[in-house]
Amino acid sequence: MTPAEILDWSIYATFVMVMLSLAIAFIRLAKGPTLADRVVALDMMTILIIAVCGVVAVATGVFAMLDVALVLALVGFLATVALARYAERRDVRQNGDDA
Amino acid sequence: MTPAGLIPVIIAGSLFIWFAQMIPVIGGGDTLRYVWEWVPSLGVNVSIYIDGLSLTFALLITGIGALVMLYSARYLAGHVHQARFSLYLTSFMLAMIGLVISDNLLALFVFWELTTITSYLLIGFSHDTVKARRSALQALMMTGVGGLALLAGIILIGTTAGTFEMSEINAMDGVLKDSVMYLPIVLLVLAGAFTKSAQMPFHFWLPNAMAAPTPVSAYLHSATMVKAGVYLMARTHPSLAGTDFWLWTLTVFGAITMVFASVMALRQTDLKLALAYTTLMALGALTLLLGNESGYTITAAATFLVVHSLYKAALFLVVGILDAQTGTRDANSLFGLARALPITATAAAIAAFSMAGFPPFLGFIGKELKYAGAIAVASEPIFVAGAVLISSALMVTIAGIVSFRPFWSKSGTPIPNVKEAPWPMLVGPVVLAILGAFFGIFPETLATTLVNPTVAAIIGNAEDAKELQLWAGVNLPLFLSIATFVLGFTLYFYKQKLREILIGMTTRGPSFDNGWDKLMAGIASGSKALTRMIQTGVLYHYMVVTFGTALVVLAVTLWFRSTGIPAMGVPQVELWDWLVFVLVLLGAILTLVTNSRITAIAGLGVVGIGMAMIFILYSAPDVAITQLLVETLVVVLFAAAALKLPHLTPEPLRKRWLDALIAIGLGVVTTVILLKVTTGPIDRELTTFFETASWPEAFGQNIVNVILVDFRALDTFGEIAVVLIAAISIFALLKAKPEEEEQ
Amino acid sequence: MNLFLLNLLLAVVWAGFWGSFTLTQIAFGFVIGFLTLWVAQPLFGGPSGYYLRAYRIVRLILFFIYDLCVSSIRVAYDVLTPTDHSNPAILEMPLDVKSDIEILLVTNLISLTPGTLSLDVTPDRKTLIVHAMFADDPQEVIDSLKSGMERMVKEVFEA
Amino acid sequence: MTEIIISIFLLLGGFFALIAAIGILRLPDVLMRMHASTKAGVLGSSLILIAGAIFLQEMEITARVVAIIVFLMLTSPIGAHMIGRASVSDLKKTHDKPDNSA
Amino acid sequence: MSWYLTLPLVIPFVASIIAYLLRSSPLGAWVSIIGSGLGLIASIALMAVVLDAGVIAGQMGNWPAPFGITLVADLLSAVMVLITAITGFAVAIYALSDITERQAKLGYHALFQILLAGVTGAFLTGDLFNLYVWFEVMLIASFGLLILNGGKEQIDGGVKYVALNLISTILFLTGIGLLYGMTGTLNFADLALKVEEVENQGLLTVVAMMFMVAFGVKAAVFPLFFWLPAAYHTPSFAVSAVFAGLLTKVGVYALIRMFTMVFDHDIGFTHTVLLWVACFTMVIGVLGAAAQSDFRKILSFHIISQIGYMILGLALMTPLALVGAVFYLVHHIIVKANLFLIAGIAKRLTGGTEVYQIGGLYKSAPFLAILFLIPAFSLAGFPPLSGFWAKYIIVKATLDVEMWFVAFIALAVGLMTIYSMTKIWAEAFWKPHPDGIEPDLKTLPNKPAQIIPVAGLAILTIIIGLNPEPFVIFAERTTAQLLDPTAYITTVLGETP
Amino acid sequence: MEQLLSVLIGILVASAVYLMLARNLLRFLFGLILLSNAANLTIFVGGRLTPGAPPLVPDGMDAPIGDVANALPQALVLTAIVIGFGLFAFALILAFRAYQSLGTLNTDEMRVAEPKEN
Amino acid sequence: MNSVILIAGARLQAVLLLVFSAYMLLRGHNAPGGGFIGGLIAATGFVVYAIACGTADARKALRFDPGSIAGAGLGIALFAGLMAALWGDALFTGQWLFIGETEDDKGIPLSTVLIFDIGVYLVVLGAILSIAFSLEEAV
Ligand code: NA
Ligand code: NA
Repeated sequence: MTPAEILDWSIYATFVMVMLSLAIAFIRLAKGPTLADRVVALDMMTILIIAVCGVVAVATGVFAMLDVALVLALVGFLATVALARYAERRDVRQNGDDA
Repeated sequence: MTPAGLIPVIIAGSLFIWFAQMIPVIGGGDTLRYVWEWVPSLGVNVSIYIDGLSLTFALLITGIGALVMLYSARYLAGHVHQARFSLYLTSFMLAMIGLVISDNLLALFVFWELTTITSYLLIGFSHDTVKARRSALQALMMTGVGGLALLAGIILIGTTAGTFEMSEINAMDGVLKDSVMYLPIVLLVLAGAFTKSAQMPFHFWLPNAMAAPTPVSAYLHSATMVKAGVYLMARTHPSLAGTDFWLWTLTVFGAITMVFASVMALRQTDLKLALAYTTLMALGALTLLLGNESGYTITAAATFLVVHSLYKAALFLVVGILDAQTGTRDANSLFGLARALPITATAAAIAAFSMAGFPPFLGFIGKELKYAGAIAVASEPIFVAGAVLISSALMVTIAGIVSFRPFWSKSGTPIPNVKEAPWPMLVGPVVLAILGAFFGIFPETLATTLVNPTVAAIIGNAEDAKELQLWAGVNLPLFLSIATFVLGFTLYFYKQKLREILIGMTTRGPSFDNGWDKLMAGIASGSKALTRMIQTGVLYHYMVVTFGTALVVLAVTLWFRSTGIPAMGVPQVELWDWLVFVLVLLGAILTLVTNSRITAIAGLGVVGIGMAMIFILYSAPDVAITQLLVETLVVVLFAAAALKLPHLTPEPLRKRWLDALIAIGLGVVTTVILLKVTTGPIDRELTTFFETASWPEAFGQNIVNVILVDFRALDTFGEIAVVLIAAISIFALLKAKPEEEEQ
Repeated sequence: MNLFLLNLLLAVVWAGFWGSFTLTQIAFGFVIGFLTLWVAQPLFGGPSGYYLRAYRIVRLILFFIYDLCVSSIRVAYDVLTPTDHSNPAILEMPLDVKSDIEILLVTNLISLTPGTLSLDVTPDRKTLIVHAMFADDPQEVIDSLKSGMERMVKEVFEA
Repeated sequence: MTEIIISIFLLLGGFFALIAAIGILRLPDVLMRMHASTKAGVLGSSLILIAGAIFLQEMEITARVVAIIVFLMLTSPIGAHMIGRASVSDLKKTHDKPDNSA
Repeated sequence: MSWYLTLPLVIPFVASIIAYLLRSSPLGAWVSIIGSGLGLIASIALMAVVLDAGVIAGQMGNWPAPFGITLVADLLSAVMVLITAITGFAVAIYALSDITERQAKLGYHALFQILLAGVTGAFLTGDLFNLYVWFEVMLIASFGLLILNGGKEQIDGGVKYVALNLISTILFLTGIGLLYGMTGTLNFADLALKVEEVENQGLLTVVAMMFMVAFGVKAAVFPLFFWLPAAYHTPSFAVSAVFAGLLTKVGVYALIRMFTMVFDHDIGFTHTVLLWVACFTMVIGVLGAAAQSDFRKILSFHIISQIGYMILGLALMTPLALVGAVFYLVHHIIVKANLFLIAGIAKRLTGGTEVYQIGGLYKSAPFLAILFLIPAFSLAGFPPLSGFWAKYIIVKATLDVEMWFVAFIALAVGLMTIYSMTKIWAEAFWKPHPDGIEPDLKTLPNKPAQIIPVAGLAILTIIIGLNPEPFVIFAERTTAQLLDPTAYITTVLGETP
Repeated sequence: MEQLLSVLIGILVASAVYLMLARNLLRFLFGLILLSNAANLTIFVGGRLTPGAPPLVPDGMDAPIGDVANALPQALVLTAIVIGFGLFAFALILAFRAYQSLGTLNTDEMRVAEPKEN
Repeated sequence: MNSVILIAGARLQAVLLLVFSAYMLLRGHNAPGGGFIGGLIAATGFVVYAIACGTADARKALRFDPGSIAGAGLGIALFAGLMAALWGDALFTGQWLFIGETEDDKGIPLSTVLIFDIGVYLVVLGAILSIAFSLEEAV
């Protein structure tokens, strides 16, 4: 194998691994069981998308994809925070009088 | 007398004089025509056409109008709404004049409808009572039905003849009669005429219209408006009459109406109602006569038209006086008032003689002519003459009931302290009654001035007009006249018994008036039921129908208009395409099946991530970034709002096969359409322009951004407006709470 | 911080020499400038905390990267082997650092390094709640955290 | 030669990403799972991004990659902390109660 | 030339921004009135230019069509813009009396002006996607206006309104995606040419039907009208007046535009569907109205019914029928907006809109009675008011193509319209108020603000009714342009299409 | 890929419609998001797909080299996403207020504007 | 949210996001980014801050009412479009000024298009914050 072929193969393999990870994370997302589990899974998926951007950048040489990754790195956690906060507040509320 | 009362009198009087000075010209056989263009592109003109027919009507309208208005000026003096009354009555009169002098059928229709509206307002004048409101609506709807039919008829006439000018159409020999549209035209025109002129079975609104003040009854619902239908039949006579269809339709409807109305008149104890039915009878008679083309019948029609207007208006006004002076119109409570009301009684007697057809009054001549006309009816003279005989005999009876009994009968005690009406109310009946007597003695005056020109207008030839004469010699009409009186007097003496029999019969049989109520109730409940079925108030139903419509429409169109399976080459699908596909699919399924809000939101997040990946893979970084940012914000908003929202209840065990069917159907349809669309080529002209112009002309390397802020900046501007308004609206939504919610 | 600004200025001047204000040139200029300043130390009044701090930052980064790798391998091992070696526990670690930025750094670094995960800081900012994967001896875990990450962060921010 | 280095970084990154994913699937509770996602997940993504930086070999790209990694390391633990707080309060009550099927 | 097209669009935007920034001050209402006044002037100027030139086009951003966005006004666009401005001006004045301080603070005037801008934009744009954008501007502004009172009724009506309109919006968007996928262009004029090159004409019909459904919801045709009666009776009267006058007409306009200019390849199918739709819309709408007893609900269902007439004009696709549709559009906007405004006055005087529970307006408020009778009888198609000519032309067009049954329906629906209008009249005006109230116009707060717009619109009805000739000629010219869009296309794309 | 995405869009539409018909406003909102995504994707696919070549003009060039992705649908989708966000946000808050005000998210029970008649 | 870690992180994050948003806005014409994306990112920054420190603090940090920012943004965007009138061009015709233009370098571009994009940025920022803040306050 030439180095270029190795690279092609690696890109492919990495992509498959990352996508597989996404699928596995999705299983956790679907299974739960707690809200926190789902949030962790979603957070994980966000990070994995950043990885996808990296792979695509290597595969295509288009570095515009890194801009996507940058944005995601900055704001991805906002969803996590919002959902986590929801989980926390929801517990407070559930102890309250209205469900 | 207030200005509100006097001004209409002056208007009507002036117009009468203006029309009267045309008598020599028109009587001489000329016609007048003035044309002003109104809506030339639709062929609508304001064209005035005055011939004998128009002039006769115009004189009746303005002459009787002036007298009735004088009468009402006193009758309604002091009424809070006298001004409105005068306004409506004057408007009506002007509309009615417009109707009879318009040559353009569409202009005629405009005035036709205006008389309907003013009549509606006048019947409902005593709007505080349910009865007045109901009667007004009934009249409006019944004449409205006819009006719409007439409109269709007029349109067909216009299309067939190429013009709406009736004088031109009448001059075109047989243009309507020979066309394939003849039958629909006649049907539609007669629908208009019969409803307006209250022919059986469209008659029932007219007695109810008596809810209007008596001057209105005298004027609109006896002398003028109801004769608009007659006018229409006379006006279109040259173009439409002369066929068996015309003959038989008019004869049968007219005869039935005539007999039915005169019998019903006998049944009434309310004098006004009795008169109303006699009006119906007269309208039937006029219709019957207009079915023919012979000189006798048309002369009879023209004469009877005038006769009836004179005596009937007089009698209505008399009843109004009785009502005003005694407080009742009940035939059973009015006796022997001749001493207290000498002038009224005299006028009533003269008018009644005319109505009953005694010589030497005009009514006699009218009746003789009717018989002559009836005998002249070519095919079934006996049937027609019989009908005329029965109804004329009943007129004798009714005349006795209305004018003899209240004044001269000694079978009961007169109501005390009754005073003669003031002079403005007396002028009308007196003048009208005297005119009836005058024309009876000098029939030639009437013949030359009005009747002959009218006949000429209707059958095109004044030579065919028959002479009006009190003594036409011993002939069949004379014998029939004598038979009429004998029968009439007999019936008068058995009136009470007859009335009881009639009441017994009519209460058992079906009543048109009750039918009306049932119809109205049916419309109300039917439309309610239908609306409740369609506009259920349940969003689910609305959405099922909306989505279902989209599905059916698209599927049917696909099936009938774009058959065939899209020609797909070997799809070029990479592994990551499948992975993205599966990811989005899983996200969608998760959202679909979960009962947990957050899981659903997470599922949507996965779909969003998958979408972003599609955009990343297929070279849309800007879109991918936007998608991710928006997705994040959606999650944030959802997470915040969900705190105050209830849990998702697990899907109830309700069978949702219909929803599933619609959903899957729409999915399949969308896929098929999209597959078909993408197999075709795409025109990249626009994109090529953007690619080549982006940097050299718009100084930007990011073509998407250049499109957004330069090539299609207006879109973007609208879009940020949407975002801003969304913010304003949401702010309002959150802050605008009514007091009850703010606690 | 004055030296830092001076260093930046040198980087810009460097880029100006080359006539190209690209990121590469500025970064290169910054390194050259740092070296120049370090060499020319005496000119600016003897040794300065600037260089020490730079050294400590680099040390912290290296230490952190090493730790991240180790911890990830540890996780990998844990995940891939069927047996469960862990003995998780929630621990309370007293905090010495005060400022926001220091607390943030400490908690983040602790989260990214082996076996520990910052869960919360008490509202009085004095205690850090840590989830430890292998807490056979809780005190040992806390001590190692304090002497490792926290100390290094503190040193970076010392004057 | 660069190709080989890039490949190594890529494959390592992919490996750690996979580890993180398996971790959040296999580890017994939510706190343990977070260990996997914060550490291995961040490392995996970072390695792949570094591969991208080496591949594209531009200062601008490298700077961006560094920025992404720093941001990731800044935000990821904060997210973990938030989830941790929530789950601790969750754990204090009932373990493994379905989140809101109540 | 392009600024004639731009100003009617820009002015309401400027007014909206200023009104929004001044939302806490009482000046907002006056900004709205002045803005609407200026907008009216601009619209009149546009109309004057278009009357002279036939079609004018402006390339936004100076990018030539079909690459940039073209604003274009043919006679149809110009008259719709003008009538929008007239209605907007009337309602802006009316708002002085109808809009509370709180509603103003929440941004009523800004929302209202943006609504006008959206409607105007929809009429002026020559670009399909841009039409979508203006639809959205209009839609979201209408959302805001609808719920501005925040009561239970508004929220409930709002839910249904929003849900169904969003479905339409997404259908529209999907349709754009598909049509773009087939033709590669978005400019109406360019589309008109490019659709002829599409190989799969059958598929084009399918996409056309997608647009028909999407616009059908907007136009509130059968069986897609549910959102309208669910919501139109809930907001402030000024709001429901402008909704009633304008919103559905944008849907009708879009149908006319697309189904004369772009989708005229399969008239036998598409326009037959429209014909059925028209008949059912007329009938169901009028029966729905017969079932109602609330002033505004009756009027709401009548909107549907009257939309049926307009669709009928489009479905027949003959010159005269289109003249009728255009005439109907203009007439109906004026009349329906007016009736809703009157409903507001009636409510203020009698305390309700449920006609069986109010009354007495005829006796003590005769001026209002006249003001009601004019638009009501115009709506019912009585001559010599504008509605008569509209109805006449449509019926004549139907009879001309010998569709007897359709003509019968059109006439029968006219009769039922009379029925509903007289129901309002008999109950709210003639009948004495059940609670003995004697409503008096003198007690009306801020009376001129309510009477002037109502009277103004009534006068318009009468003017059109008494002097329909110029309007008919105008509609004929408009129709000629619709049936032969050559002038439109060459003006937009330049001399060599 | 166009074919695969066409199928995917169909699936999204089907899921969305099913959710929107669920008589629950929250599920309606979920469906709405899915349906918006489907519509956006339709535009994107309608403009055809080009992998690995964003519509950017490289430095020093006047136009992109070779075939790049179709920029116009991207701009349209971007606009549609933002508009969709505005509409969705309104719908979400409306649902929120509907629950506050009417006490239910079940659309069958929302009968204030059009009350049941007996 | 009484989390010390989040508050500390959020401040930093908010600043980073704001700077980043300005960067995305300014380079948008030539690389992925632009007014929308910039505005969305900036809004995210303030939302993070609001979640951590509460909306009252976030409003204070923003200084202006978000609704008014959005309104002004729409005004600026419209103004940018209307400026074309000064040159007699149609609405939204871009007007460019290149500072320091040379033969092969266009220099620093100033344009109405950029002003337009700034308007877009402000509208997106203001509108999203208005929505997020008022929702936060309502819950
Ligand atoms: Na994390
Ligand atoms: Na065409």
